[in-house]
Amino acid sequence: MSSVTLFGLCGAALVGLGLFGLIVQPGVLRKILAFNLLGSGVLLLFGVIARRGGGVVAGNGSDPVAQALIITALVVAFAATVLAVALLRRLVQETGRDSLDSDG
Amino acid sequence: MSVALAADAGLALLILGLAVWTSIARTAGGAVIGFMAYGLLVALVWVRLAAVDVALTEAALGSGLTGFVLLGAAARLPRDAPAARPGWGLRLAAGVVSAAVAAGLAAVVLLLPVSAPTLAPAATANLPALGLGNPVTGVLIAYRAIDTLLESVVLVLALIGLWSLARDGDWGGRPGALRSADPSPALVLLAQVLPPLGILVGIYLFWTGAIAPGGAFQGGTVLAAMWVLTLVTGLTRPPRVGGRGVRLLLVAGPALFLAIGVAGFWLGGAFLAYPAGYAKPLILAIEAALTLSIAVALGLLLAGPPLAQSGPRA
Amino acid sequence: MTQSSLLMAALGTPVLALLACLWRPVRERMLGLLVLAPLPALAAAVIALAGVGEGGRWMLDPGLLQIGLVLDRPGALLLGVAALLWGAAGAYAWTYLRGKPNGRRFAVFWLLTLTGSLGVFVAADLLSFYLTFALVSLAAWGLVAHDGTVRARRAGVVYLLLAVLGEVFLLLAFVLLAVASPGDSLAIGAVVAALPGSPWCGPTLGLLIAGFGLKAGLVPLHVWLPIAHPAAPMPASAVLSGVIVKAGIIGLIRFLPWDAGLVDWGQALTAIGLCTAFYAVAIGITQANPKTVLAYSTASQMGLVATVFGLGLAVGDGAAVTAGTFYAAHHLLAKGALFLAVGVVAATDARRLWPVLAPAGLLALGFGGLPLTGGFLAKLAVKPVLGVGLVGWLGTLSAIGSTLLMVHFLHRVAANPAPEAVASAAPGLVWPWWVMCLAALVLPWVLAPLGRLGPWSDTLGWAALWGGLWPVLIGAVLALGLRRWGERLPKVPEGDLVVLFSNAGRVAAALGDALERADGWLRRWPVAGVLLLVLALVLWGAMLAGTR
Amino acid sequence: MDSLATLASATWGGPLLVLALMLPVAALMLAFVLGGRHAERVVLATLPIGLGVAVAIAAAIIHQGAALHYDLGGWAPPLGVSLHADGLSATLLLTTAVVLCAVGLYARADFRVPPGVSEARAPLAFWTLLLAVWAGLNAVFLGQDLFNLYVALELLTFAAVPLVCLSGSPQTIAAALRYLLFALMGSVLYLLGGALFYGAYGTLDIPMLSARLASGDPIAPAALAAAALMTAGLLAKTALFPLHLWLPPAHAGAPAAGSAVLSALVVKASFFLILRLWFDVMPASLTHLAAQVLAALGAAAILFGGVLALRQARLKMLIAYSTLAQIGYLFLVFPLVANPAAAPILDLGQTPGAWTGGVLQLVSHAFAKAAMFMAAGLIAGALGHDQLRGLGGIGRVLPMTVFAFALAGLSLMGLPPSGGFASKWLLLSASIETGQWWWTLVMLAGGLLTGAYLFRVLAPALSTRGPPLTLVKPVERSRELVVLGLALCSVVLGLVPFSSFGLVQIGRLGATGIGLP
Repeated sequence: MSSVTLFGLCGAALVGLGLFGLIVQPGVLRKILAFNLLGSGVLLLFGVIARRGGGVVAGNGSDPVAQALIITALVVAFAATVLAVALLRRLVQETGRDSLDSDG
Repeated sequence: MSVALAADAGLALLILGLAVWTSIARTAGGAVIGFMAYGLLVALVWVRLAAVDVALTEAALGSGLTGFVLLGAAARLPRDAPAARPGWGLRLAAGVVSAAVAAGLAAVVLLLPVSAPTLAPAATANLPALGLGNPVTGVLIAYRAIDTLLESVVLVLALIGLWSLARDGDWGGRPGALRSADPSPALVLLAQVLPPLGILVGIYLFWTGAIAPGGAFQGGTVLAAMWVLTLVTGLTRPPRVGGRGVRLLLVAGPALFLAIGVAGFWLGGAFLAYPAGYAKPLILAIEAALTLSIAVALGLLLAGPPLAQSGPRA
Repeated sequence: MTQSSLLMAALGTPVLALLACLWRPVRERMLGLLVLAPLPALAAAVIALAGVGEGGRWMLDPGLLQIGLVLDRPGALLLGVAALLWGAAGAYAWTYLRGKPNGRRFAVFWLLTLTGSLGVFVAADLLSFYLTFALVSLAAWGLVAHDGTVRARRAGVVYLLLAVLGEVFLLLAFVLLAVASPGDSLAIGAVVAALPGSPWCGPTLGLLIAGFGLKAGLVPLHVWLPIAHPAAPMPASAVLSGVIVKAGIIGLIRFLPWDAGLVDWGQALTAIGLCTAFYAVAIGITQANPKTVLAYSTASQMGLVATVFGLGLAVGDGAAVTAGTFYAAHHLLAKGALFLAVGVVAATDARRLWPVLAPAGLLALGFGGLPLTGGFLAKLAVKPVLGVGLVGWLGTLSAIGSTLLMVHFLHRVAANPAPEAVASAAPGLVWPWWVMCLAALVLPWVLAPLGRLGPWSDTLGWAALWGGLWPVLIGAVLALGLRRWGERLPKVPEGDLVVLFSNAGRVAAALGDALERADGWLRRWPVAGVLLLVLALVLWGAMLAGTR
Repeated sequence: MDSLATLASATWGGPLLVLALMLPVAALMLAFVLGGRHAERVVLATLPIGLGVAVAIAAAIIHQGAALHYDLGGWAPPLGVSLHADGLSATLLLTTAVVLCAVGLYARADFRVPPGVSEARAPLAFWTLLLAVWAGLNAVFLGQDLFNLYVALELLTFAAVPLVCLSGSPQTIAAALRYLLFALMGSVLYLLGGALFYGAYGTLDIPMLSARLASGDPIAPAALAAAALMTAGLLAKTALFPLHLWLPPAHAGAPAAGSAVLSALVVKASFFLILRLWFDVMPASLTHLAAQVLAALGAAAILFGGVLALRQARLKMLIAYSTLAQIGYLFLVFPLVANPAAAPILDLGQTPGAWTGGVLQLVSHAFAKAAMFMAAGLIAGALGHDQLRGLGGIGRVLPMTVFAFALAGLSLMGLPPSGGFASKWLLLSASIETGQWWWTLVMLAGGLLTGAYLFRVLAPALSTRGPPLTLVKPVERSRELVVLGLALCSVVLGLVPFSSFGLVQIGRLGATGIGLP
């Protein structure tokens, strides 16, 4: 097994962990954290794909197209996190609670 | 097993461990700290995957700024008992389906085609015509310029969304989330010393982006971090949201990008095309404007919605 | 003016009147103008029936889909008498509703219903027919529920529920027809011609009979008639019972494949028709409200028409259509007139009833086949189709039943005069009633050639007259018995079978509660999250399974 | 000067696509910078231009009988990103422009900067977000690259979420947060799918991907995973039952103009991508089972949404659940288009009526639902509430609004003559033709439920009993006219003969390749 595959499996595990957290964590902040774990798992998978593609030609490179897409996705994820956190802070301000379902 | 592979395996395990810690930490603050450490390790993985551009972005944006935002939120969560977790049946079901998805993905990773398809050669081959040395920048600013253009608009939009969460009476005020009542002297010192250095680093990252890892996003993020540092310590004040100047700064990047893109209709033969020979200076101009706009947008995103002058609330 | 443009005007006039209602001054006066709206249709029908030319034809796209309007003999006959009743009832409505609240709303619903009602008789293609049928069905809700009382609103709900159910049957039937038809043409004739060869012939026929039977009041889908007719204002009842049920009849005429000789379906329709004819009489004689009695009578009469159609369908005999149409046309006139009479009686004091009751009695006994009335001719027209076998005897039996029911009606209507000591109906109520009464008595004689009746010598021969008279006499004797012992009959609520569904509401509410709880559960975050992943895995598996 | 591009291609009329994409983006920046009262002016000046561009695109497509295409920056895929507009895209661009024009005119009264201040929060946010929604929608309808579409979807989400909580009440904040988080979960799954596609085939361009999928034998496991994950993610954003947790509170909580945009247009964007994915990217992989699963969920949505709509106490909640039900009809398209029995029709070079029916449902629902939400907004504004219990006699006070609501309802129910009827007729015919009669029962039952919940609104609205209503605020006639116009649009669609809907079939990538593998 190569390092690249290893990180790919790591990415898959992070996706699973992130999904699980996003579903079962009751607090919104924990959900946002889980979303970020999930996102980084997905991007890691993308990175593995980029590394495999880059390795084919340059020997020790990474596919620049995929890298550019990952950077763009990172920025999107950041914007999403900021928006979610802002909504959460407003929700806490207004209602004093930090969860979506009253029953979890 | 080679040493490198063993080290990578250790890195992967550490990352997974931190991810689990982030999920189960008892306090929200602890979880966020765990997440920031996790982000730095992921940046390390990006270096191992030969994606330095991504590593820079991950460290600055994915770990740094995201962690900062989450810490701010964690400090304001209600202290009383958190909401009930879902019942064990649901947790079990969630665990099973999440594990199934992860297992499926793992299988897919193992079954990826042996000869990986790639666009790397094509991306590299066209770089000289653009006068660029960094293919990632080439993708971001030329081949897939539309993504970057829309991306920079997304940041502006996220800011509008954030500002729209203000209270009606607070409109026209200054963003207030960063104002801290009495910053520690150490932090103030840091805020006085670090920014000049940070600004240099930011500009360098943007400038070197043309030929080496770096670029508008990375440079902008560092600049934003410096600005935020001075905002937290009260050395500078955030601008009023109603001001036209700050809005011009925010849209300068995308607007210039769009303008040059439109000019491309006549000068380059297509929308977002660069005329031969003038590609490099135009790209640098766009990158400069984008760096500035991204820095302002990220800084303001961290600074939160506007508050009225009467004083901070909550 | 060509016939085609007259045909356009027939439908265009009520539509224009509706549009004019957007303008306030017109809206205020529209109730008084209702009488005029069906006149172009009447003219178009008269010209077509007079045999000048081939009837009208107006096509939106003659080439491809064949969408448009067409006026043929059965359509013209029903269109003409329908337009007459709409006109008379419109005039009646002006007096009846003047000064009462919500007259404008009534006028709007009236015009909508009128447009649809006239349209079904001339629609040439599936889409136009469905459109006009839906219009007459749904807009009539506004007439049924007009009074706004608890009873009227309940009647409105029951009416609408069944009307929409009928629409659903028909929509499915029409889609089946269109799909089974080889060409692009949606002309009714073309798609019906392809019906016997359709792979879905059975379901299509079943849905057609259910949908149109519901509108025509065939058992067991007749329940809306005795609920809706009494609840509506008097002129609306007249058109409901007179014209609107005929939308079902014209539907059967247009959509059943008459040449195919579908024995099973013919027999089924005959059986349904006979059941309706007798069942409605049996329930009708237990009713006290004269309008309810009339509603049951309508169901019974339409049952007989369905019987005639069924017999024709079984043997592939188009003559049944002619006979049935003629019968239905007479019923339209006479039943409309009788509903108007109920209103006139209700406004007249007890001592001056006879000038109303006597002609009403003639019309009523006409349904039993009283010689020399229009009904006598109608019975004669269907007699050859019914034949002399079992069905023929059952037909005679139904004439006896009709007489019994109608005498009961006369008894009930006479028991409900105006409460005041001295009262007389306004002229605006009386003259439309007289017009309709005369039309019901005279027009069948004028139109008799369309009913393919034999030579006048046969029609007016002693045998024919006696054949018409004796069932009426027996019915009258039975009616005396009913009057004497009627108290002992069980009291059946209006709409009889509807009581079976009286707790449907509770069941539906319980179901709704359960679904609402399910919704609450599904909308919990963890549940939805798990379902999202389950869905991803299911799709993944479905594709894996497909590619293996 | 020479262009760097050598391989680039663009059809005549291609620059129109750039214009359609960039007009709202430029307007967004302009409105944001000018701010204050200018934001509204910028929007109202831009919308008619955008409508004109959409008309021009549709005209160009009809004129050429082929799809429009533009390689951005002169870089041809797979390295570059291109824009593409087939008949379906053009139809949706046009629908979007019409609905947004109406929403813009309607919203003026609700989002006016109050006198005395130079700028206020809600107006600036609304007008800029409206432009952002427009930009996102156009980017989705024109996108040809799966990652570009991801950015477009996120643009749309970030524009739609703040619209939900513009009023700032705690309920709407919670609704917006729920919407955002669930949509993000969907986006991430979509992104994951994109990454896997790239890993398997090295391109994100839809036609290239489609060609490589068709030639590559067998299909890569990653591609199957990608399609499943992307579809699931998009379903979450479309709020197909049972993933509708966010829709009712979000659509009911937004201001009326926002609800109209969200319900009429925003959920359609992700549905459009599901169509693209299944019919353009991998038509051969839409197995019978997968199509039936999607349609079964659609059927469940129709019935479940209908019953729940029937039980709501508030008008806007009723309309929101109605959206849930109407989305279900869209998913019946999958088994009806991709069915073995339909294959012979396709061989003749025609697309089955189900395709046209599905698109017609999408468009007529967009008009009707926007009209309904805006009518509900007028009613709520006039009465100060939108409880169904208190609507008795509203028909006398606001006859035109109630009439518009009823017209829109006519189309939703599928009564003739309306776009809804034409679409249901086509879908019913297709389900009979393909031998899948069970979907007809669902559609008809759905029509009954629609009729029932509309009756619950209209019957009391037309009644005259009870105390006379007092209006807290007068209703401008011009706004009523806007709503009526939109409702008429959904009705008029049904008067256009079926043969005129050829536009929606022009340039479909998979038009000849649909069938079972």
